This record gives sequence, structure tokens and C-alpha cells, in this order.
Amino acid sequence: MLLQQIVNGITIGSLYSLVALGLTMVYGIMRVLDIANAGAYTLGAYLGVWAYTRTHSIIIALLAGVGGAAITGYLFQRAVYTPIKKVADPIVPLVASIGLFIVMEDLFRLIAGPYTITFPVHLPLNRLTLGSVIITGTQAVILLVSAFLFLLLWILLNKTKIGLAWQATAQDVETAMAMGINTRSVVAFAFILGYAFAALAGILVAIHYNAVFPTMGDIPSYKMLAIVVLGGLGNPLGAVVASMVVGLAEALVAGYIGSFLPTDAIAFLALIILLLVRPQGLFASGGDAR
Amino acid sequence: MSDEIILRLDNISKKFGGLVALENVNLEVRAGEICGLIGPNGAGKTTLFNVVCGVYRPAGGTVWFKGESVSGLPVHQIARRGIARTFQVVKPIPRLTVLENVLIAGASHLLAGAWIPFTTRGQRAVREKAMTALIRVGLAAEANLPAGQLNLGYLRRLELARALVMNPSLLLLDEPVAGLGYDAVEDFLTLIRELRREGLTVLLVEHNTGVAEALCDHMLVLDHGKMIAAGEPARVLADQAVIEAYLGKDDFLGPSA
Amino acid sequence: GNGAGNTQSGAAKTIKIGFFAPETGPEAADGTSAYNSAKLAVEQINAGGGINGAKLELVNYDDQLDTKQAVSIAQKLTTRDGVAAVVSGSYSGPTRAAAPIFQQAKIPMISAYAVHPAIPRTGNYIFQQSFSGVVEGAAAAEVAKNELHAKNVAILAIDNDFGHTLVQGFKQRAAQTGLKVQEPNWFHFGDTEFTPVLTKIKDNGADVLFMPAYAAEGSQIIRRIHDMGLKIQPLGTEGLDSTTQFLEVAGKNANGLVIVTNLNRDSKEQVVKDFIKAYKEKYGHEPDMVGASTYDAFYVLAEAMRKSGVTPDKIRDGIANTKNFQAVTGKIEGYDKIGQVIKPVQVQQVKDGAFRYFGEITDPAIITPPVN
Amino acid sequence: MNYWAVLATTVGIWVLLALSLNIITGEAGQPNIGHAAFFGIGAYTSAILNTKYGVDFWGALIVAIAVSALVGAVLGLISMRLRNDFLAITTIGLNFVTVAVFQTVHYFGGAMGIGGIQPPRIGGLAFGTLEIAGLIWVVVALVVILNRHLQKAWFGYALRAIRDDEAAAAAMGIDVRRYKVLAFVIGTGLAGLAGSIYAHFMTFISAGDFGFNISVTILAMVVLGGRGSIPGVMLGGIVLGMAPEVFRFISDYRLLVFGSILVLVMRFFPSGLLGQGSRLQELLTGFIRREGAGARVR
Amino acid sequence: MLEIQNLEVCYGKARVVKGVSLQVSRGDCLAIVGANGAGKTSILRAVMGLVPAAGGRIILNGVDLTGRPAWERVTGGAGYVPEGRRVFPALSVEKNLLAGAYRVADQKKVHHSLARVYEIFPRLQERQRQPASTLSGGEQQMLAIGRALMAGPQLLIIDEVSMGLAPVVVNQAFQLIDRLHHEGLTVLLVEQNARKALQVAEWGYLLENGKIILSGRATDLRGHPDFVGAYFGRNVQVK
Ligand SMILES: Nc1ncnc2c1ncn2[C@@H]1O[C@H](COP(=O)(O)OP(=O)(O)OP(=O)(O)O)[C@@H](O)[C@H]1O
Ligand SMILES: Nc1ncnc2c1ncn2[C@@H]1O[C@H](COP(=O)(O)OP(=O)(O)OP(=O)(O)O)[C@@H](O)[C@H]1O
Ligand SMILES: CC(C)C[C@H](N)C(=O)O
Ligand SMILES: [Mg+2]
Ligand SMILES: [Mg+2]
Repeated sequence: MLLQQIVNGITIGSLYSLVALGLTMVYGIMRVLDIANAGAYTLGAYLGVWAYTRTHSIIIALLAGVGGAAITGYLFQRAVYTPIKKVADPIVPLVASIGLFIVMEDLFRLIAGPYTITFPVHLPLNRLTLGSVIITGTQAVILLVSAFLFLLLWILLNKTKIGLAWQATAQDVETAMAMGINTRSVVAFAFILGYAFAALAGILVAIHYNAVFPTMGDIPSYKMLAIVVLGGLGNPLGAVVASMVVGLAEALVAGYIGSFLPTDAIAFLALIILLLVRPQGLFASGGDAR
Repeated sequence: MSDEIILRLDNISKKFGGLVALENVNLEVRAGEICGLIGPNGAGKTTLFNVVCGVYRPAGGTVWFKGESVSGLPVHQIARRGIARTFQVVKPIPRLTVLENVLIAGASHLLAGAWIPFTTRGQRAVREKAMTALIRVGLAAEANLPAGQLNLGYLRRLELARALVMNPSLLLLDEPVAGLGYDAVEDFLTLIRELRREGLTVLLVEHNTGVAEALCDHMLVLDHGKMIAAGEPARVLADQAVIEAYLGKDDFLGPSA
Repeated sequence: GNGAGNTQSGAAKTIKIGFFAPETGPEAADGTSAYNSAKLAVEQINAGGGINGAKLELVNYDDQLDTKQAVSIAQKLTTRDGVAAVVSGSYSGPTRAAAPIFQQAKIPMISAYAVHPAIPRTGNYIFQQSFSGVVEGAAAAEVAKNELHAKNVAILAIDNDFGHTLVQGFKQRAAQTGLKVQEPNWFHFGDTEFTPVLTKIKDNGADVLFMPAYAAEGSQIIRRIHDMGLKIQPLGTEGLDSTTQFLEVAGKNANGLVIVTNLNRDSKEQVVKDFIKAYKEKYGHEPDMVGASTYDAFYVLAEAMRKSGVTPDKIRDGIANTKNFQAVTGKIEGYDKIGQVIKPVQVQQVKDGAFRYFGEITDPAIITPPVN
Repeated sequence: MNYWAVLATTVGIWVLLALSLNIITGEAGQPNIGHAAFFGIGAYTSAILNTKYGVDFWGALIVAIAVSALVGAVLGLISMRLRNDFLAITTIGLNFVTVAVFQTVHYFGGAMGIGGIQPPRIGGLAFGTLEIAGLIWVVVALVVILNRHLQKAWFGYALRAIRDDEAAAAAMGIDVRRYKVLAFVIGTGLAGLAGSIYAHFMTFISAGDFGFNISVTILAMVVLGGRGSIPGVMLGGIVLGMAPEVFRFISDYRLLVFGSILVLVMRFFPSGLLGQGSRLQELLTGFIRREGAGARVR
Repeated sequence: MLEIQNLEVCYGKARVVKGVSLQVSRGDCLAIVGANGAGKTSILRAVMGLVPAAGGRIILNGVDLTGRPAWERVTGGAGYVPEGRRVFPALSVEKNLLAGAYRVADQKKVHHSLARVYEIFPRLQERQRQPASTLSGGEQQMLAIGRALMAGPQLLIIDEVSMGLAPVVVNQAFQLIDRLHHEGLTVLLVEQNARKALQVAEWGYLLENGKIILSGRATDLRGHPDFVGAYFGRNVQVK
């Protein structure tokens, strides 16, 4: 049972890490607690299901969801976040992003209706039994996809020039600019990638639960923030580890202690305790320039 | 200058993770003197200030101020006991005016008055004290500007005024003239000398050895967290170890110009 | 109540009926179903000649599932809109907060589907149109024991008023009939991941899983049971058919599921057939149990008005004296002295992706709600 | 009349909550995105005392303030350890955990909530909606006076110093911990006060009334109106507090409007409608300042 | 190589650079000196495009870059050492250097520059993998200069090398600037430490209150009475 619960926890964690990775790109570069990123998650799912019901091609569904979300991310960044960020302290973009998120959710309800829509894609994997441990088909897919995406992002950030530019811009925009880095594109890139990741996660989750509904982004909206902050400022590895910590905490508590508190509260409880022990988060950030 | 030891560090150590920033540092500052603390970048000078002020708790050792241990006291209490400081990186309260910046520092001991508005009569004494401090550092004309609008030179003056208004008996100055023009440096020298005449003790960190030499009665050299030399400025600056670690052997003025 | 004056003066023209539901916000789906059915009911009643010639007028409010808004809506309905009666199409929180205001204003209110036991107990003007959770839970225990031949029941219930009253009823009845029940596992509104708790349930070796749940969470539980290859008979409750999406989301995995609920989709009764047909025609999808309950509330009101009169006091008396009224959600025997409905519990089973008749529980020992 | 009294009460509670958060977030600069937790703690304390132990409103009110302030003090101490985003996330967490405890612990009524709370009474007179509306606005007036005073006093300056630079504040002899904790204590105590009145006004409360979305709304009121500006924060409270009623005529689009207001105000008035340096604020105070230009000097 | 025409810089309503014109020819080493707050940094930031020019033009290598984004200056041949070093704290020393070579597409060139920087600053090679935030102030200054060199600039723009550095490091830094200049690099230097600056530079400009009030050959300026009075101090001997 313990082993099984660890597998369960890691799966939940992987699901979280998908969203967290996108968010951490945005957070890293702008230090914005971007609630609206969870709107992209829902948007991805809606666009995905819309394209899928018309084409029955999962590839086109992915492209539609990810593409639509990426454009949204770009627009939000240009029209809202960058102008606000120039003048204000972090709580202002936070409130703006809450506003964006509310607008998005309500638009989904108005356009697609309040009812749940199904996303009936059949995942190609069957249940896997390893001794006493069962890995269900969806679990396997989630594990594989998130591992793949994490690897992709890791290579992108650490082995490519654009990754270097992202890191430099995240730490000091002005100096990055003076080094010849086109920070405007880097910021745009971060948002595009961040929102694309969110959409991808949204589609995957929608398939996993076979459900798309207007408020599906509610839980990711704040829980992912916690994970991203816990993982360290814009630190993708940290975000993944934090996702796993939260996922495991949820699985183990549900499995052994019983749901003495709602799942979110458990995640946050774990988080508060962890922060009290390690006030700088799981991974201390590289330190501030000044 | 008396023989009273106003500040004594006893075997002070401080670590950051694996990095030993201060290692068994001992030093004594006598009341009324100006004591210079120099050393290469990263030697631990600012760290030492932070230990004295209570920002960092030392890993070992004791800080004695006026014969009492102040180790472990919170920052504001040490400040109220008479240790005032300026910061290497200036720290104004940008949205308050220059005068207000000095006012809060000047009234910080008035605990009972925390609820009394500044505009009331009872606070006039504090206001006058603050203005005096501003006049002293030459900032009176800027009193009503938001501190955030000052340039570096004025900010350094503001920091000094904030420190002075607290009536300190020991003043810690962390690179007070870095980035200042000569006129400003001169003003500063005059002011510090005046303060010393009034009996203030100063511990000064400065990379400008010209300034340090001109001011200090006594000089200490820190390198890699250890005290490597101490004594009269001229002697210290001629010390071979100091030259090697800090001053450099050939002055640039020489050959290549 | 001062709302009465208005209604009386315009007696022959229109009778205003207040209504509120969470039409936007987190529970917009249920709110929309309720509102749709309310509109349909009023339309049909008016088309059928209204109440002795007078037309009904729906005064609709969206409470966004916010108790504060429910209170100001209730104030508005009682003091400004001059309604003769009110139907709550909302959840327990808002309904419960609004109830005292209607009671004080002496305007009758029917709670269409909110189950909190405190709602009818607010006073003699407040009625509850869905059965008490205790009744529904007891009925489920009966089904588990007699139909599903359970030996050892595990419980996975939603941690709110709905889940708790159902579990309470289930456990009481099970204790009476000697059915073995494990300690309940609770989940929370909005939970999505049930593999961990199902892993635990699996290890405890139960043969029936009693799961008071709403559609969103319930469909995920069913999906995971299937994914994990769990051999357990699920026994659900009315929340599962609160939107039609449960069946689509759970898909094939839902086949075999048994639920206790209030709507028998295979009913031979004309009202049921008509309602289902009319709703489908008007809104393009199947009606659900929330909608059916709301629809019934309006017909109960209409019946009361026809029989007893259209002032709030008369309407109240009319509702209280309802006897053997055939509604969509079964034949209402009447309301007990605190205003709880007495009607049979429907048992449905999912076959080929649809809820089908499985049985009906009419035993008075079970369907009579507790008065304390 | 009753309807207006209810609206006045609801808006008054929002304004009170916004003012209380302003002391923490506006004056002392500490992010708190979980303020509804303290609202809830006040409400539950009051409700439990009233329904379980028969304590009347006035007694329960005092204890409610004390209990919320106490928890606020703990958060204040935590805020010494956690900075900025970490603190913000912790406050979100606190909100979730508090609501979860109310919702699951039987003593707090669990999933059933707490009903049957007595309205306030003086002597034989039980408060109706009108009296409660009066009560809440009297409290709001008192809090405004308190806040005005605080801003002008040394305490207010100390808070602003802490907000801008803690290290510098400490070096100036300001007891950072004491004043930060004090700001939390006052802010959360007032939220508890609002909670207590809320409980006795609604007579029935459940955990959902104090959820994260309430925190978000309170925060939005403060930021939208202008952090640190009393008229601004009150404006924010009134505008957003009335919004659900005012926009009822476009029922279906209310959330859309609410969200858009947040985005647009933040985009074009980042320091809030009446915050320091906002265009609107400058416009409004333009003439006043012209006359009193010399007033600030000396 | 660089031409600044009538440059104006404003922060809000405050005009801090008021019509400054100067030219830097290829191979020059030019120093702008002045008291703090005179506007030196603001000129450099405007040249780099980090603050918008409120008036005037900036022409680099014959291309008018006024109003163009900062990164285009680097392509135009400028390398920048910002005031206060501004290394990327969480990046390793080597990544900081690579960030400096961001505009250089040719990997061979990048490797070459890297080798050269390591040769100039062996200390940086020792610290290759260390996050820049853990370097001492002097090491960070080396890194900032090395990073600017990585772009293979034709014009090196340095703001305040000496600030906060130990004398030994200051000397090293000036020696390095001198050496780079002698190797043919064009240098634009901003300094408080006027004496040292005028020792490396060939041309000097004295800035006061946003205006150039004195300019000429460094050797001449060094002896100029106004200059000596204002910037070398009367009773403090600076080392
Ligand atoms: N908070 C900290 N965490 C980790 N390391 C630190 C911290 N503060 C200082 N250090 C390290 O301790 C050493 C001493 O630093 P300190 O700031 O005291 O030097 P300094 O003598 O003031 O140097 P400078 O002349 O450059 O200001 C340096 O290596 C520095 O990197
Ligand atoms: N971001 C800013 N906003 C407002 N004013 C500024 C800003 N940056 C600089 N200033 C002001 O512009 C003036 C010129 O500053 P600048 O930094 O260019 O001077 P400097 O000559 O480089 O001084 P230093 O020797 O101190 O580096 C100063 O009065 C300064 O206060
Ligand atoms: C939607 C329904 C299942 C609601 C349920 N009767 C409740 O009150 O919670
Ligand atoms: Mg230092
Ligand atoms: Mg400068």
C-alpha cells in the first residue's frame, strides 16, 4: 500500500508540476503571482475539446489549445503585465491577474455554457501491474508526458541560448538588455511558453478526468502559486520537487490519515510547515542582486 | 580622548553556511577616538558592523558596549543604547520626506509617544532636534523633499543626519564617502572632526585610504575575516602584509601612465 | 407580511413568485438547471390558464452561491418585490440564510433541493421539497442490504451537510438491520483525485461502496474505480444525477451503478413524461434531478394556490395541506409538521449509459423524515 | 427600508474589512491575501460563545476581537521570518486551513455551520436590520478616526519605514517586530470585529462565508481604492461591496464586469483610484494643495 | 565611433543631463568625470538605451540609434560595464560571461573570447562554476568587465570601476583599462576618481549639473586650476 500511495502521490505531483512549470517561467521572469495562468489552463482545455470534436485529431486539439493559450499569454503580457510592472509593486499585477482570471472564467461560462463537457480521448496505455502496485493507463501517460516536458524545459533553460537569456533577464532585466539580450522577446517568450504549458496541462488533465468546465482552473489558480513559490523563485527544478512534495503529502494523508482536512488545506498546511522550517523555500534563490 | 573602552569585541566569529566571514576577531575602540577599519573586498567589514548592530548573531564571542554585553539584543535596542550606523548601500525611506526620515529616527526612543501625532506641540522638541541634525549635515534646504528624490551625495548626508539625531555615543560609518565628490568629502571630513571634538566615537570603514588616514587615530585591518594588523595609521599602511593584501605593491601612478 | 398587499390588489392579473439560484459563479450549472426549470414551470402553468385566470410572474435573482447576497435578495423579495411565495433553487448556505427573512415576513418558501435539516425547522412558512438526507441515506442502506446483498460497506462521502445527513441516515438504518459499515472516508467539494483514498478502501475489502457525492466528484470516483480494477459495487445518491454530465464523464464505467434519488426517468406517470419532453425541447438537453425538484416546487405552489388562495398565508396553508400530489419527483404524500416532504425514494441503475428504473422505496418506516 | 439597511450593513462590513486590511497591507506593507481567515475567526468565536455558552453579543464581540488579534499576532511573528511572496502564500494557506478547520471540526458546527445566533440587544431591545446598520457604520467611523490618528502619529511613520526598508527602520531604533506585530494585531482584531457583527447579523454562518474569494475581494478593495489612503480604501469597499447589487440588472455579466474593473483600474491606476500618486488623486487634491502649499514646510 | 549630440535626459520632471555633446573616435580613451549626481551615469545609460533620451541624438558607428532598444547597441559594437557591477547573481561565472556574448553567433569566437577573458582574469577561471553572488566585490568587478569584453566590443563603456573597491583592486582595474586601450580598444570611462581616470584617459570632460563645463586633453586638465581645486581636494591626498 505504501508503494502504491507513493506512485499515486507522484502522479498527482506530476500533474501539478505540469502547471507549475508553466507558471514558474512567468513568475521567474516577472515576479508576478499570475493567477490568470490557470485561465490559460482552462482555455487550453476548451480549445482542445473544441478542435477535437471537430477533427477527432488529438494533434490538432493540442495545437489549437496550446496555440490559443500562447497567443493569450502574449497579449496579456503586452497589454497588462508589462505596463503595470513598470510602475508598481507586486500586489498590483496580482490583483490585475485575479481580474483577468475572473473575466476568463466567466467568458468560458457565457460562451460554452455552465455544464461540463467531456473530452473523450482514449489513452493508448493499459493498466500495468508491478507486484502489488498498479499503475493505471492515465497515470502512466501523465508520468511520461510530464517527465518528457520537464526534460525538454530543462534542456531549453540550461543548454540553449534562449534559456540563458531567460535566466539573465529573470535576474536583472536592465543588465540583460545591456548585454544585447532582446529582453522584450524574452519576456514575451516566457509568457508564451508559460501559457502554452498551462494549456497543455489543461488538455491532459481534461482528458485524464474526461471533463472540461468553466471553473476547472480554480484549484490550480492558487495551489500552483504555492508550489511555484515554495520551489524557489522561478526555479523549474524546484517547482517539480515542490509539486512532488505536495502530491505525496496529499496521497499519503488521504491514504493513511484520512481526509481530516480538505486536500487543499493539507497542501497548504504542508507548505506552511515547510516554510516555517525553511523560510527561503525548498531551494533558496540565487540571492538578490543588491 | 579618554582611556575608556567603549566597544570591545571578544573573539567574535560569524559563518555563512560554510563560509567563515569573521574568525575570532578581537578589537577595542576607545571613547572619543576615530577608529578606521580597512581591508579588501569581502574581508568581513560590513559583516562586523552587522554583528555589532545586532543584525547578525555571532556564532561565537561577545560584543561589549560601555562595559555591558549587547550580544543577542535586537537591533533597535542596540540602536537606542547609543550605537548608530550608516549603510554601505544607502537605505532611505523613499516615500517619506527628508525631515520625516530624520524625525522617526529622532523619536524612536519616545515609546510612550508612539500615538501622539507629530504635529502636536509635545513633539516640537523632536522636530527641532531633527532640523538641527539636517542643518549640521547641510540638508536643511531639502528637508521637505521626498527622500527618494535625493542623489547619492545627499542620501549619504541623510543617513548621517538620521544617525546623529539618535544622540549616539558610537557611530558606525560604512564607506561614507564612496561615490562622493571632493567637495562633499571635504564637508564630511570637517563634520566628523567636529563630532569628534564633541566627544563622539567613530568606527569607520573606508576604502579611500586617504580619507581614512586623514581622520583616524587608530586603524585596524581585516582580511579574510581575521584581524591582520592594528595600530597607528601610518604604521599600519606601511605594513608589508597590509600592502600585499590591500593596498597593492606598485601604485598605478607609476610606470604605465 | 407587507408583500401581501400588492398581490391582493392585483389578484386577478399576476401573482409574483420569487426565485433565486446560483446562476453564475462556482455552481452555475445547477443554478442554470434550476432556473431553466423554473421558467418552464411558470410558462406551462400560465399556458394552462394560470391560477384561476391569474398569471404567475417569476421574479428571478442570482445569488452566486453567496449567503450575503441571498440575504439582500430575500429582503428585496419580501419588502420591494411583493412576492406571494418563494422557491429557493439554491444550495443549503444561501437557502438557510434567506429562510428566517421569509419566515419573519410570513411569506412561504419552498427549498427545491437543498437538504440542510435546519431549513424546514426555521419555521412554519418554510418547506423542504427534497427528502431529508436521513431518509435518503436510510433508503440507500435498505438497497445495499436487500438489493445489493452487501456484507461489508465502505463509505466515501462528501464532507458537507448533504454528505453528513446521508451518512447519518445510512448508518442508523444499517445498525438497525445489522449491516456492517466501515468508518466513513470523507472527501471535499472540488476534489479531483481519488486514487489514494480508493487504494485505502481497496485494502479494507468492502463489497459495496456507498458514495453520497455530486456529479463532478462522483464521476471521477467511478472512473478511478474502473481504472484501478477495483471489485466493488458502487451505490450512489441523488447528487450524481444533478447534471446530465455525470453519465457522459463516467462513460461506460458507470454501467451497473445504483443510485437512490428522487427522479424516476422511466416513470409511467404523464407529468414525468411531459416534463422530460418539454424540457428537452426547450433547452436541448436532458433535464436533471435539480431541475425536476425545482419544477415540482412550482407545481406544489400552484396546486396550493388553486386550492386555498393566493395570499401568502393561504398559500402556506395550501402547501401544508398538500395530499397525494403526483409530482415529477414522485407522489408527494404531504408535508410533515415541520415542513419536510414525505415521498417515496426512487432507485435507479445505470444501464447502457442511462439511468433506468431499479426500484422504489415506499416503506413508511424509511421515508418518514425524523422530526428532531 | 429593510433592503437598504441590509445593503448598508453588508457594505459597512466590507468597508470595515477593507480598512482593517489596509492597516496591514497599506500602512505596514505586509501582503495578506488571507484576511477572510480573521473575519471567520471573529465570526466563529462570536457564534460559538453565543450559541454554546450563552454569552451575549457584546461579550462575544470582545472575545472575538481578542481571539482574532491573537491569531493575527502569531501571523505577525511569522511575518518576521517570511518575506513578500512567501508571506503572501502563507496567508493564502492560512485562509484555506482556517476554513477547513471550521468545515471539518465538529465543535465548530462542521459541515452544518452554526445557526441560531442571537442578534445584538441592548436591554430588552433586540437589534433589527436598521440598528445593526447603524452599529456597523458607527464602528466604521471609529475605525476611520483611529486610522487617521495612526497615520499622523509616530507609529504610522514607523510602519511606513518598516514597509519601505526594515533594516533601515531597525537601525533607526524602531522595534520592527513590535510594530509589525502590532499592525497585524490591530488589522486582524478589526477583521474579527467585523466577523462578530456579521455572525450576529446573519444569525447563521458556515465556513464557506470566509473563503479565499472573500480574501481576494477584500484585497481588491484595498488595492483598487489605493493602499494607505483611507478615502481610497473606503471607496474601494463601497464600490466593490455594492457591485453585486448595482450590477444586478446585468445579472449574467456581473462577474465579467467585476473582473474587468479590476484589470482596468490596475492597468490605468496602479496605485489605486485614490492612492498616492494616482492621476485621479492629483486631480482631486490639485486645488487644495495650491492653497496650502506652504503648510508642509515646518 | 560614438557621437553624442545635444543629449538630454529627464527623470519625470527633473532634467539631469542638459544638452551634452561629445565625440569618441576610434582608439580614443575618454573620461567623463564629475561629482556625484552630475549626470554621468545617466549619459551612459542613455547611450546604452537604458533610459530614453529626452532630446538629442546618439550615433554609434555611423548608425543613429536614438530611440532604438538597448540590445541593438551591443550589435552596434558597444560593451557596457554598469555602475555597481550588476552581475547576474544566480548564474555561474561562466554563464555570466556567456550572457555577455549573447549577440555573438559564432561559437568559435565565443570560445576565443572566453579564453582571452580567463587569461586576463585567471581568478575568474578558478571560480568558473561558482554563482556570481558569492564572489567578492573585486571579483564581481572583474566579472563585469570580462562580461562586457565577451561581446567583442569596439567600444567599451565603463561606469565607475573604482567605487567600493580596495585600492589594490582599483589599481588592477585601471591597469587593465590602460592595457585594453593600448591594445586598440576604444574606451569611454566615467569616474569619480578623477585623478586616476585622467591618468588612463587621453581626453577628459568635466561634468557639472548635467552640463560639460570643461574639456580637453587629460594631461592639460590635470594641471588646470579649476580642476585641481574642485576635484583633487585641498587637504586630502588621495591614493
Ligand atoms: N548574508 C550573507 N550570506 C552569505 N554570505 C555573506 C552574507 N553577507 C556577507 N557574506 C559574505 O561574507 C564575506 C564578507 O562580506 P562583507 O560584506 O562583510 O565584506 P566587506 O569587507 O564589507 O567587503 P566590501 O569592502 O566589498 O564591502 C563575503 O565573502 C560575503 O560574500
Ligand atoms: N531612476 C532615477 N529616477 C529619478 N532620478 C534619478 C534616477 N537616476 C538618477 N537620478 C537623478 O539624476 C541625477 C544624475 O544621476 P546620475 O546617476 O546620472 O549621476 P552620476 O553622475 O552618475 O552620479 P554618481 O557619481 O553618484 O554615480 C541625480 O540627481 C540622481 O538623483
Ligand atoms: C445538487 C444536489 C445534489 C444538492 C443536494 N441536495 C444538497 O443540498 O447538497
Ligand atoms: Mg562592505
Ligand atoms: Mg553614476
